[in-house]
This record gives sequence, C-alpha cells and structure tokens, in this order.
Amino acid sequence: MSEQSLVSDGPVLGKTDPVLRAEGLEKRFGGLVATDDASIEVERGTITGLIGPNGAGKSTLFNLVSGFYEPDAGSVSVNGVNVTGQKPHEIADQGMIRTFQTPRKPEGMTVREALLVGPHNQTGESIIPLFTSPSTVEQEERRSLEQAQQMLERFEIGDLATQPATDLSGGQMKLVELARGMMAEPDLLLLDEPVAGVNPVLADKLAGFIEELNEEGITFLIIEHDMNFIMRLADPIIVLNQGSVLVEGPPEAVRSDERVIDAYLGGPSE
Amino acid sequence: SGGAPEDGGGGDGGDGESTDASTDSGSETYTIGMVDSLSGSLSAFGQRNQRGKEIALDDINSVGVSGGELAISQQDDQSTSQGGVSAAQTLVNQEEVPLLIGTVGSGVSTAIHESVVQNTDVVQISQNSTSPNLTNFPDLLRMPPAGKAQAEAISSLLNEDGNESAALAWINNDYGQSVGEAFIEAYDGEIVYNEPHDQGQSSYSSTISSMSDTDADAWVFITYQPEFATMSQEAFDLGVTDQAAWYGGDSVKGPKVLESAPEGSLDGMKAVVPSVPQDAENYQAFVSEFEERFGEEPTSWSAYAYDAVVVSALAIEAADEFTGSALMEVVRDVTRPEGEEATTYEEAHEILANGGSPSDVDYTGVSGPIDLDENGDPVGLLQVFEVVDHAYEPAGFIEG
Amino acid sequence: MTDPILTVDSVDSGYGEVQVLDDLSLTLGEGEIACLVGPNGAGKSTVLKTVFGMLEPWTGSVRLGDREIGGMAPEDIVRIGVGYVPQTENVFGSLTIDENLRMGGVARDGGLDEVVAELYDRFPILDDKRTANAKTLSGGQRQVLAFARALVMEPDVLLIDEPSAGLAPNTAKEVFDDVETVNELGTSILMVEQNAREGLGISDRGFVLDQGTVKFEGEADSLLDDPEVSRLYLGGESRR
Amino acid sequence: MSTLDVGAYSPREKGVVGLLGALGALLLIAVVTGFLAPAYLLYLVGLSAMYMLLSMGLNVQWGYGGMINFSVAAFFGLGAYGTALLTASGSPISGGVSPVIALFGGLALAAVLAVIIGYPTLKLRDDYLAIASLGLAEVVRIFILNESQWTAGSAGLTGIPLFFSDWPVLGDLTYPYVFYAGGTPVFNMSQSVVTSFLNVVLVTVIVAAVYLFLRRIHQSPWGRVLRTIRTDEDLAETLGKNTFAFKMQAFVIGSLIMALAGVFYSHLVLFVSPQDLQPITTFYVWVAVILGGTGSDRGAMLGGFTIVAIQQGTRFMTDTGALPIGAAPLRLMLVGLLIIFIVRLRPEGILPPERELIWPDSLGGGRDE
Amino acid sequence: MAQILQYLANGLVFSSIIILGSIGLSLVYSIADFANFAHGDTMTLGAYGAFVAFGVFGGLGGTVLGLPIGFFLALAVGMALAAIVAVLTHILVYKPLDTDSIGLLITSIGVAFVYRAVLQASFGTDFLQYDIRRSGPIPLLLDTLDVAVTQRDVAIIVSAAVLVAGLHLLLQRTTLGRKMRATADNPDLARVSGIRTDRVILVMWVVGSALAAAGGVFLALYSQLDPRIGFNILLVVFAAVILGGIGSVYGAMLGGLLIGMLHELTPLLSDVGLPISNAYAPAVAFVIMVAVLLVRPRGIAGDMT
Ligand SMILES: Nc1ncnc2c1ncn2[C@@H]1O[C@H](COP(=O)(O)OP(=O)(O)OP(=O)(O)O)[C@@H](O)[C@H]1O
Ligand SMILES: Nc1ncnc2c1ncn2[C@@H]1O[C@H](COP(=O)(O)OP(=O)(O)OP(=O)(O)O)[C@@H](O)[C@H]1O
Ligand SMILES: [Mg+2]
Ligand SMILES: [Mg+2]
Repeated sequence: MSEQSLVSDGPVLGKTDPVLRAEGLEKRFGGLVATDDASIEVERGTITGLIGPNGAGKSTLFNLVSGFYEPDAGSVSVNGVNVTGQKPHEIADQGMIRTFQTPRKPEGMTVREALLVGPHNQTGESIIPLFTSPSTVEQEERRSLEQAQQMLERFEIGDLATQPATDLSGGQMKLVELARGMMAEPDLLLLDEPVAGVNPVLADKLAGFIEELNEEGITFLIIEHDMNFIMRLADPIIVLNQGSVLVEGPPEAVRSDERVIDAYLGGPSE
Repeated sequence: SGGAPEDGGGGDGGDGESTDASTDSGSETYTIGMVDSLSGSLSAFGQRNQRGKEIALDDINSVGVSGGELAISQQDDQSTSQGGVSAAQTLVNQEEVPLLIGTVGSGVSTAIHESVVQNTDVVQISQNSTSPNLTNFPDLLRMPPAGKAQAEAISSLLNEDGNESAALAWINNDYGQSVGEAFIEAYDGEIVYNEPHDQGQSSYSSTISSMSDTDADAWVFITYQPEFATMSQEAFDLGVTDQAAWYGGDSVKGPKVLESAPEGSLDGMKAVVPSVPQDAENYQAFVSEFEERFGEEPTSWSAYAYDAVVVSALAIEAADEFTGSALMEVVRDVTRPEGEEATTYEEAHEILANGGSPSDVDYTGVSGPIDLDENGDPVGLLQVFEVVDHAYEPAGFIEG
Repeated sequence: MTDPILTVDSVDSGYGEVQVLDDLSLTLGEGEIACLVGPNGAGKSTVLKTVFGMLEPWTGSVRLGDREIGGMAPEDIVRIGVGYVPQTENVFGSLTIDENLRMGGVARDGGLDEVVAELYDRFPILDDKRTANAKTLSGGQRQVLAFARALVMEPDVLLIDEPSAGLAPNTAKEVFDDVETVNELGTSILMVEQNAREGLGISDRGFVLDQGTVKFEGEADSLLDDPEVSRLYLGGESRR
Repeated sequence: MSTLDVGAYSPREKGVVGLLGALGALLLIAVVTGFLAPAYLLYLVGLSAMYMLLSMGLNVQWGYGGMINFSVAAFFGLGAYGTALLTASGSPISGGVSPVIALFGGLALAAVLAVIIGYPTLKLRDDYLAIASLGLAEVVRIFILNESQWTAGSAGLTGIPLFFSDWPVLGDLTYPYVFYAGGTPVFNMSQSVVTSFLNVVLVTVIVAAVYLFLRRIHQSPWGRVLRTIRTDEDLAETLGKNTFAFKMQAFVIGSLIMALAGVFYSHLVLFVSPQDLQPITTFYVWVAVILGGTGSDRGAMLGGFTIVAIQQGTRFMTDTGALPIGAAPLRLMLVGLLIIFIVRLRPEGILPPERELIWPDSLGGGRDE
Repeated sequence: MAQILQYLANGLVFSSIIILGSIGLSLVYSIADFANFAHGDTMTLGAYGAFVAFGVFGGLGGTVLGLPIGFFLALAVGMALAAIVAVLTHILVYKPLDTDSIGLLITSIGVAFVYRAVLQASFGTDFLQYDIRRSGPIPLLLDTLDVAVTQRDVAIIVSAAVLVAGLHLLLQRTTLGRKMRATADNPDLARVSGIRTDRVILVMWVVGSALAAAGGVFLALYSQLDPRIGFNILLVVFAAVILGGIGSVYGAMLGGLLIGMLHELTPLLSDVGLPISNAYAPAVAFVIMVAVLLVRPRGIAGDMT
C-alpha cells in the first residue's frame, strides 16, 4: 500500500524545470476522442516513460506535441516557449525531436545518408555557405559522418552503412529511425516504441546507450510496450488510458497499481 | 487508306548527297526543301499541302526542269516554331537547298525566316501563311494573299448586304488575330462581339451561345475548318443558325464543312476565298486530278502548295544557276503580269525553254494570279461563294 | 515430432543479387507451433516470405505435406490452406476494417459472414471500429487486424511474423492465447517472434536463426533452458 | 559534356562515356568528310545544350526534391519572352535593351513567377502539384496569348538581336568572315557558322556554370534534405527542416535554369510566340530527365542530349516508300517506340545517380559529381 | 434564366464526355498507379474503331434516342477494340517494365505516340464525321423552357449515365471494386490475401479503356473525329481526375462534372459583371481548380474514397 501512495492519480504537474509541458490536450477524429484533456510534463534530465493500452492515444499525443496534429483544445510548450499550432519544424527548432512508430524509410538513400539528415542546423543546409565557407561545411560533415558510423556500430548494423535504406529488415529499420533521432542531439527526444521488433539482447544494449545519452544531458520521453525495457529505464512512468492520464509514478509502483494492471498489464503472466 | 503517301519523288535526306544539281549528265536532279506541318495542330493543312505538292511534282517532272528533274526534300515542323526551325536547319544547313518552301503557320514561317533563312543564300516561299506580318519580310515570299485583303473584302460584303452590326469570332493565333483586326478596321458597322477561341477545343458552344446572345445582324467566322464545323453544328443544335447572316474567311470553306453540316443549315452563308475563277481550265484540271487521286475536293490551301512548287520549278527553269540569289532574281518575274499569261507549268515552261526571259512569263496558278510584289506578297483575286442548296456557288469577284 | 506438414529443405534465397538464406532447412510438424527467433536481420522474415512465395527459393525445396510449393504464387498458396501475416505493411490502409477482413476471405467458398462475425467477437478492439479506415488505427490495433485478416481463411498452416510487436502486454497475451487456440483447433503455426521467451513459451519447437542459417533447433523448452541461447539471443528475462 | 567531370567512373558510366566519345568521334568524322555541315552540327549542339539546361532545371525540382512540376514550358517561355520583350525591335513595350541586361530581365521575371506559382502550389503533394502547375502554366500562356498590348499576342515577337550583337568585336564582324593566319586567309566562315559557333560558346559557358553550381549544392547537406523531402516530407519536418523553404529554394533555382534556357532560345531562334509555351515542351523535358536518370545532373544532361538525338535523328528516317506509312506518322511512331525501349532497357534511366549525397571531400578519396 | 439553363445544358453534355474519360483514367491511376498519358489517345482509338464499325453497321434500321441502332453497335465495337488494345499494351509494354510510376508515365507518352501514329497513318489527319443526321433542338424543350437540347445531347447524357451506373454497380455489388482498391492500396498484401491481382489489373484495363473509348466516341459524335481529339481533351480530363481526388472513381465523376460545367459557364461571368473574355475560359477553369485544391489539397473526394 505504501507504494500505491507514490502513484499520483492523473498527471504530476508543476514540476520544477519541465522541458515539455502539455496542458489539456484534446483531439477528436469524427466522433472518436483520441486524447481527452491530456496533460503531461516532462522534467528536464529524466527518462520519462509513456505506456498505456493499444489505442490509448499515446502516438496521438506525440503527434499533437510535435505539431503534426492541430489540437482541438489545449496548449503545448517546449523549453518554456508556447509552440501550440506551430509547424513541426518550428517545434523541432525549440529542441524537441521525435521518432515514428512506423519507421520512415527514405528511398534512394543509403543508411548513413539517412542518419546524416539528423543533425540540426547544419551549415551546409543553406546554399550560400556552400560557396563562401566550404571548409566549415566539410568539417561539420566529417564530424557527423564519424558520429553516424559510431552510432551504427553501437546498433550492430555498422556493416549496413552504405546499404540502401529501404533494403532492411523490420527491426533494422527501427534501429535506423532511432539512430537518426539521436543524431539530432535535441534537448528532448520523443521515442515511439523504439524497441518493438528489436532483438531483446540488442534492446538491452540500447537501453544502456540511452542511459548514457541521458547522462550527457538529453531528456527522453519514451513510449514502449516492452515492460522490461521501460521499467529499467524510465522514472517516472506516465500511464495513458482512453486519451487521458490515468496515473503517474515510479516504475515499480506503477507496475503494481491495480488500475494499471487492469487496463494494461493484464493478469500476472503465466 | 486515304492517307497521304509522301513519296512523290521527295528527296531522301538520309543519304545526304542528293543536294543540288548532282550530276553533269543530261538528267540532273534539282532538290529543293519543303517544311510542312505533317504532325501537330496544323497537320490537316499539311496533309492537304502534301497532296497539292504531289500533283505539282508529277506535272512538273512529266515536262522536266532545266533538263532535269525536281525533287523535294521534306521535313515536318510539328506545327511549332521550334520544330520548324530544326526542320529548316536540316534542309538549309545540312542539305544546303537553295530554295525552301515553308511553311503553314505564320509564326513558324517567321521563325524559320528569322533564325535560318535570313542572311543566307536561300529563297523561302511560304505555302500557307497569311499573316500581314510577313509583309515586313520582303525576302519571305508567299502564295496566299495577306489576310488583310480578305478581311476588307468580307467587311465590304457585310456593308453591301446592309449589316449594321456584326459578331466576330476569330481563332486565337496569328492568322485569326490579324485578319480579325483588319476586319474591324475596315468595317463600318458596330462590332457587338469580338472574341478569340482556341484551336482544337472539343466544344465551342460557349462561343456560339455568346454570339447568339447579341442581336448582331451578321456573324463573322475567322477560323479553321474543324473549328467552324463544330461551331456550325453547335449553332444548329442550339437552333440559332438563322439568327444572323453568316460570313467567313477562306479557311472556313471546304467540302468537309458542308459534308458535316446538316443539310441546308449553312444556306446563305458567304465566304471570301482567294482563287482563280472556278471555271478556269487549269483549276478544273487540278480539281479533277485531285478528286481522282484522293477522293475529295481540294481546298484553296492545297492549291497554294501546288503553286508554291510550280513557281519554284519555274524559277529554277528561268535562273542562270541553281543558287538562292539566282533564284531570288527571277522568282517574282515569272509570276508578274508583264509577260505572257501561262496557266500551267507546261505552258510556262514552254515559253522559258524557247528562250523567253523570266519576265516574259506570267504564271497564273490554280490558286490565282499570284503576281508577287516587292514585299513577296501575291495579288490576290478574291472570290465570293455563297452556300445555296447546300453547295458553294460562286457569287462574284473582288480584286485584292 | 509429428509428421511434417511444412518442410523447408536446403533453401538459398534473398533479394535480387543479395543472398540472405544460406542452405536453410527446417520442418514444422502437423499440429505444432514452431517459433523462429534470432537477431535483427538474421533472415527470419525472409524464411516466411520464401515459404509463402513472395520470394522464389534459389535452390532447395519448400513442401507442404508432399507437395512442392517453392516458387508458387502467394495467391495460389493461400488457396491450398496456408495463411501469412507479414511483419510490416500488413493491412490495407485505405480500406475499412470490415473490408480488410473480407479481403482476407476472397478465396473462401462461403461462410464468410460467419467467420467475420466470429472474429469480431474474438477481437472487440476491431468490432468497435468496423467502418474506420485501417490507416487510422493505432499501431497495436493494426497488428491485431493483420492477424485477424489471416484467420479468415481458416488456414491449415499459418505463418505469422512478430504477432506481438507493438502490442500492449494485455493485448499481447490475448494474441498469444489466440495463437494457441487457433493451434488447438488444428492449425499448424510457424511464427517469428522477437519477444522470444513468450514466443517459445507457447511453442512446441524452436529455431534460432543467425546470418541466414539455423544455429540451434529443438524442443522449445530445451532452447529456453540453454544458457548459451539465452545469452546470445533471448536476453535476460521475459520482456513483459 | 562528361568531360567536365573529374574522378573515377563506374563501369556503367565508362560505358556511357565511351559511347558518347564514339558518338563525338563519329560526328567529327562526319563533319570532316563533309557528311555533316558544321553550321547544322553547331545548331544541334546549341539545341542539345538548351534541352540540357531545361532538364537540369527540372532535375533540381523533381530529381532532388520530388516536386512534379509541369510548368517547365512556362518558365522556359518567360525567359524567352523576358529577354525578347526587352531586346526585340518588334517589342510592344521596350526593345533595344542590350541582351546581357535583358538576360537578367528574363531571369527576374521567372523568379517572380516561380514565387507566385510556388507559393500556393508547393503545399500540394505529388500529382496535385503536377496538375496545379500545369494549370497555372496554361494561365501564363493564355495571358501572353491574349494580352497583346504587352506581349504582341499570337503574332509573336520578331527582330530579336543575336546575343552578341552589341559586343565590341563580335557584333561588328563582316561576312563571310575570313580567318587569317599570318596574313594568308586560312578559311572563311559564313554568317550562320559564326553565329552558331558563338551561340555554342555562349551556351557551353552557361551549361558548365550551371553544372558546377548544381554539383556543389546537390551533394551537400542542402541536397540531402531535399532528397529526404522527396520521399518523406514529414520526416524532414520532424527533424527540424523547414521543408517549404527548401522546396521553394529548389523550385526557384530550377525555374531560373529553365528561364536561362529560354533566354538562350530567344537569341538562337530570334523569334518567340505563345506557341513556345505549349505544354509539349514540358513533356519532352520530362522524358529527357527520366531517360537520363532521375536525380542525376549528368543524367539530366545526357537526357537533354538524348531527346534532341531522338527528335533530330528521326528527321533523317524519312519515307523510303517501302513502308505503308507516311513520314510523319513513322517518325511519331519511332519517337514513341524509342521512349518505350529506353525505359524498358534502362528503367532507372541511362545514368542514374550513383553517389551518396555527402559532401565529397569529407569522405576522403570519394568521388564527386 | 433560360440563358443559365442553356449553359447548364451545354455543360451537362460536355461533362458527360469528360466524366467517361476521367473515370477510366482514375481507375488506371489508382490501380496501375501512374498517370496514363495514353488515355487520351485510347479515347481517340475507340472513336476510330467505332467509325470503321459504323461504316459496316451504319445501315441497320431503327433508332434509339435519335441515333441509329448501328451506332450503338459501333460504340460497342469501339469499346471492345480499345479494351483489346489496352490489354495488349499492358501485356507487351507495361507489365514487363521494372520501373516506378513516373517511369510508367513516360512510357505511356511513348505509347500515346504509337497509337496516334497508327491512327494518323491509317486515316490521315483531316477530320471525319459519323454519318448521322443532326436533327436540331427538341421542339418541346425549346418551346417550354426555351432551352435548346438535341436528341443527340440526350443520347450522350443517357448513355454516359447508363455506363456510369453500370460501373457503379460493378464496383458496389461485386467484390471487384473492393479487390481493385485493395490491389491499388498494397499489391503484395492483396496477393497474400489471395487476390489474383493479375486478373484484377486486366479487368481494370478493360473497364477503363472501354469507358475511355465511349468517351471518345461521344466526343467525336459531339464535335468531330481527328487523330488529336483525345490528346486535346486529355488535360481537361486530368484536371477532372485530380480535382476529384486521385484514385476515387466517384471523385472523378464529380470532378468531370465540375470541370465540364466550368468550361461552359464562363460566359456567365460576363453576365454577372466580371468582364472575362471567353478566351480565358480554360484559365478560369484552371484557377478555380487550383483554388479548390488549396482548400482540399487531396481533391474534392480526397479522403472519402
Ligand atoms: N488519423 C486518425 N483518424 C482517426 N482515428 C485515429 C487517427 N489516429 C488515431 N486514431 C484513433 O485514435 C486512437 C488513439 O490512437 P493512437 O495511435 O494514439 O494509439 P496508441 O496509444 O499509440 O496505441 P498503440 O500502442 O497501439 O500504438 C485509436 O483508437 C485510433 O484508432
Ligand atoms: N527488401 C529487401 N531488399 C534487400 N535486402 C533486404 C530486404 N529486406 C531485408 N533485407 C536484408 O535481408 C536480411 C534479412 O532480413 P529479414 O527481414 O529476413 O530479417 P529478420 O530476421 O526478419 O529481422 P527482423 O527481426 O529485424 O525483422 C537483412 O540483412 C536485411 O538487410
Ligand atoms: Mg502508437
Ligand atoms: Mg523480420
């Protein structure tokens, strides 16, 4: 019972230094309410988990905060800046990057090219510096390339660097998607089921990698159904159910909460 | 199949050698170039031109040219100026023909003249272009009279017939625009509708509807046959054929138009067409030859193409040598009225072959007196036709 | 082991010029559940695609009972009683849920309405959204739909690629239960699963694939107990 | 044109380069033996270069950024009209401006229109953009056709000077131009040869400059973002790329290159009319880009060349009398069959892109395009 | 008022033709997944097929809707011919290709050239007409509503409506429509589900080209026949398809109706005080189309299917 009390009914708000704050988000699709007065805060420096049954509205929440959907009500701020209604790239500019649940696979690019798109605000993305300061572009490019290669090695797909990004297995695509997000080095990284379909041994290693990055200062908000993975990494964990936050709390407490077991975990595993 | 076989002795550019007078033996082959619209939006004109050209070549080669044969190297302009320039480049710079017949569209002819022919030793004769703009290029000769004369003729017809207001529909290209403008300038009455229409549309009912909204006494059509055919049918379908008197330029008159119009629906329409008297012997012969070969009546356009080839052949016959400058010197003369009138190639050839000078000949072709002036324009003889009992009946002449 | 219903015999296969499967053999016994596990990119999905005619085996043979099916077209393989749930792009996004299910039964002779009704009973998550376009489904809902679509044919052999990926623990449990139920009703099942412990947990036999060949095979339980297999392929503990 | 490239070639490229080399040699032999007239060859080179420019322009939009722009003819036409209206003696608004200045007039016109067309339509996707741009291109053509007080309407513009007409030496040559070496005349050239030659020099400089410019921007992070937008705009957006701005940049650059082709065309053909804005040019340029290899600058150039080769090569296959088919339909059919066969044999184009979009020098020893 | 009715009547006839063209194009667009630039020439092909057939059956007695029975036979022949040619083209040209949708688009330009070349070689470039008498406006309508509509107009509208209704039944009452959509959505998964996608694609070509041919025949009946009629109208047909929303057959119908109407209603603009010349009619249609796309970026029926 003592653990139970650690769990807050609904979201914990008023955190000291939230990177992301979403308040009263609502999104309807026709008659269906996908998120309903959902509020969350992600405290800087944490790895926050977001779990909940299929169709609870987790991905929709990501789409709302990252600017892909326009909320019917509510507001979003990133690093204290109100970004409600802004375009996805403007929100990304504030320091928040997301990955997609269904991996995006750029055609006609190699795996490492796909990663090189990740870094934010590259000098070479404007035309004029290409002619006025090519050496800066070159240096940046070398650095990113090196970083990309290291990242791929860690993800155990180093040998795929020059492979077409479309010719990958399902799990490999997820890994590339994850790596690209990390290349951006944002303040806050939103991961939508990063290890669904990833081999458990590798998933463990990735967890370690995420912890490292977290120590280096990146804040994470992770959706994941792999309990082993999310319980190990995340604190706090937010549970979403039917479009709004059911409870929030530390992993073990959430795991043993009756309501969470009912709605999400199901009976004890055989 | 009714298709136009384009062989007709046409020079095959493929061997690249059949240019100028090739051998010194008795039978030389004189190869001239022809740019025509064989594909694209004006290809119906091109097809008729090819038929005229074919008859002309046979007529010429059965008599001979300067002791040799005439051959025509043929290129398609795809009805565009880009295509026309490329075609002319091939003929002028690659095959080095000294004389170029070309082409249908006035814009295309101008483009060819400006970018290829100008400043070279080549004579250009357009077979079909009627835009007044061509008058500004004295070296660019042509067979049909400038549209201006025709426009004036139509307006005087309207005036004569007592039409106080007119609705004018013109095709949105160089031809339609220039003839339309000339008409408006010459017409005394009120213009109550004045709109262009695009070529090749499937429906012109908005044009017809708009015209019938006006209470114009006369409707004037400056357009092409297929477009006019559609319009006249639509007018019939809308039941407005009798609302006003109809007038048209040369390109709305044609056997196809009558064929496709409901019986009697065009009765009373007047069209002004540059041509020789219909009962002229040479014209009759041309018509029957054409009908025999192709199963249809020729249009004035086929006649121009025919004459373009004949005039070219006469120039070759009359010139001292087979070069552009030599041809240019005589080409007007063989058509000018100073000499003895010849109505067929054979007659004209006879005069020249018997030692006549170029100005001893006045070739009067199947399309009219020709008489090229210093601007390279022919003096058109304009004839008025009226549709009576669903057939074109001659209804008088107007001097251009 | 029971009589083999599906036999993959010394198969080489791959994409274009790239070879993925290297002399791979495995068998599925009649009435069994077999589970394929292994690292990402090992070739698990490629095995299923090759069996189902999406890829043609370069060498070797694939047999259903005694019948050679290597290189047969998928639409024909469906008709001889094999079903397949692909790993990705496994629903028709622009069709409704109902249409998706009905598409699953185009090769049926009849009784389509009954089966579909039964499936709605079994998966209430779908019942709620019959007329929604599949592309509006959440990741997990989509996964369930893909599974249900393959069941419409009531196949003798079912190939499933990662049925539990993206499913919440409770839904995953239901799906695994369903796999067992379907199996008990007589369908032999060949399943790929990254959630290896759970997958092997409901299976009779297991195959560990690495770099296009079978590295370990045997009774599911014995693989689960094998410390080397655990360390290399299965990870520490159950993932749910 | 592949001589402009440096670095090693893949076998496929070697094959193509070899083929081009052989073709060049053949043409040269043809000229030397008198089989092919120099003025004609120079004209063909000029025409090919014009199509190369058009294809490169479209390649920036479609090949880099995946924008299906069907208004190529409009930008080509604007370049042509821009310079013609400023320089031509027959111009209703101005005329007489030096072609060098008019060049910028043509480009400015195209840039303005690119923004006007791009602003609403670049938000559309794929085929919707295609038809919207095609529609707006038609609006431009219809405008030029009907507003004759400014554009001379369907009559077109005549009296366009040669590009070099007011240049110190080049503008004052007399013809036939005799070339002396040490006091003795070596050869003389007719006006058409000289003007064609000057045109070829001009267009070669333009093509080379455009190519070098594109080579740099394509294989840069900028080009990479466009490539990402091409397959997945959402992905680029989440990574913080302002996709609209990138697309607009590519659209304007591509349009300017097309307009450049139009400017050149004006001074090559010396006559422009609304006909030059007919959508058919757009289709041919599309065919050129696809046949050359989408996304590859070299491919675009090769495609431009190929399309002219097809168009002009078939001119010589006139009626032999042996086939029951006239010259024009025969040619149309040949062009059609050639297109089908090239796509069949080289589905991804003759020279598809083979390089990664990574800044060349940073790969260490990598090749560049 | 009568004026507006008249414009609407004209628009309806023209729309019927465009709708037939655009449905076929839309089918091919969604299932074969490319913009088929040979579609216009398929229309022309059908029209010529019917022309030749009409030469044979033209004499057959009896009339329906003011048109001889022989005409409808000829129509069927034209449709069959177009279907056969399209299927052959699919088998010989498109199917063996290993390319993306833009590659197919370019190929279809080549195919269009070949069709047109054959027609031009066989029939020349001059225009032709079905030899059917025109009867002028139907007196009843002219007297009561002051609207001129001919029997031929009615025949076009009715035939188009019958064909469209037939297609509607085919798509709705059989699983074919669903199979087509499934194949368009994800051909691999369609095969996995047991759909014989090869057959579905063949059927699609047959239906799409037959409808195109019908459009071509009516177009030729309405104005006249030459080797470029189909190509000339292709742009408008494309506009209809896109405006309706790619891949949506019903969207294509809506788009066709709208574009056809816009085309014929431009004179109204002057009547309501916007002095826009008829020369700008296509421009007005295009501007409105772009405006609609800006509001609904995926066409009118974009997300409805
Ligand atoms: N574009 C859309 N149109 C209509 N309904 C939608 C749309 N997107 C999501 N939904 C619905 O909203 C609900 C929430 O979906 P969401 O994708 O957010 O779930 P989720 O929590 O991410 O689930 P999962 O764990 O299965 O991925 C679902 O019922 C889904 O069907
Ligand atoms: N369409 C394709 N084209 C080319 N190569 C492919 C393609 N799909 C997969 N591959 C490659 O084939 C190998 C095996 O892929 P496969 O999809 O069978 O792996 P898997 O074992 O299912 O992996 P995962 O668990 O990640 O789904 C991988 O190395 C992958 O890169
Ligand atoms: Mg989700
Ligand atoms: Mg897999």
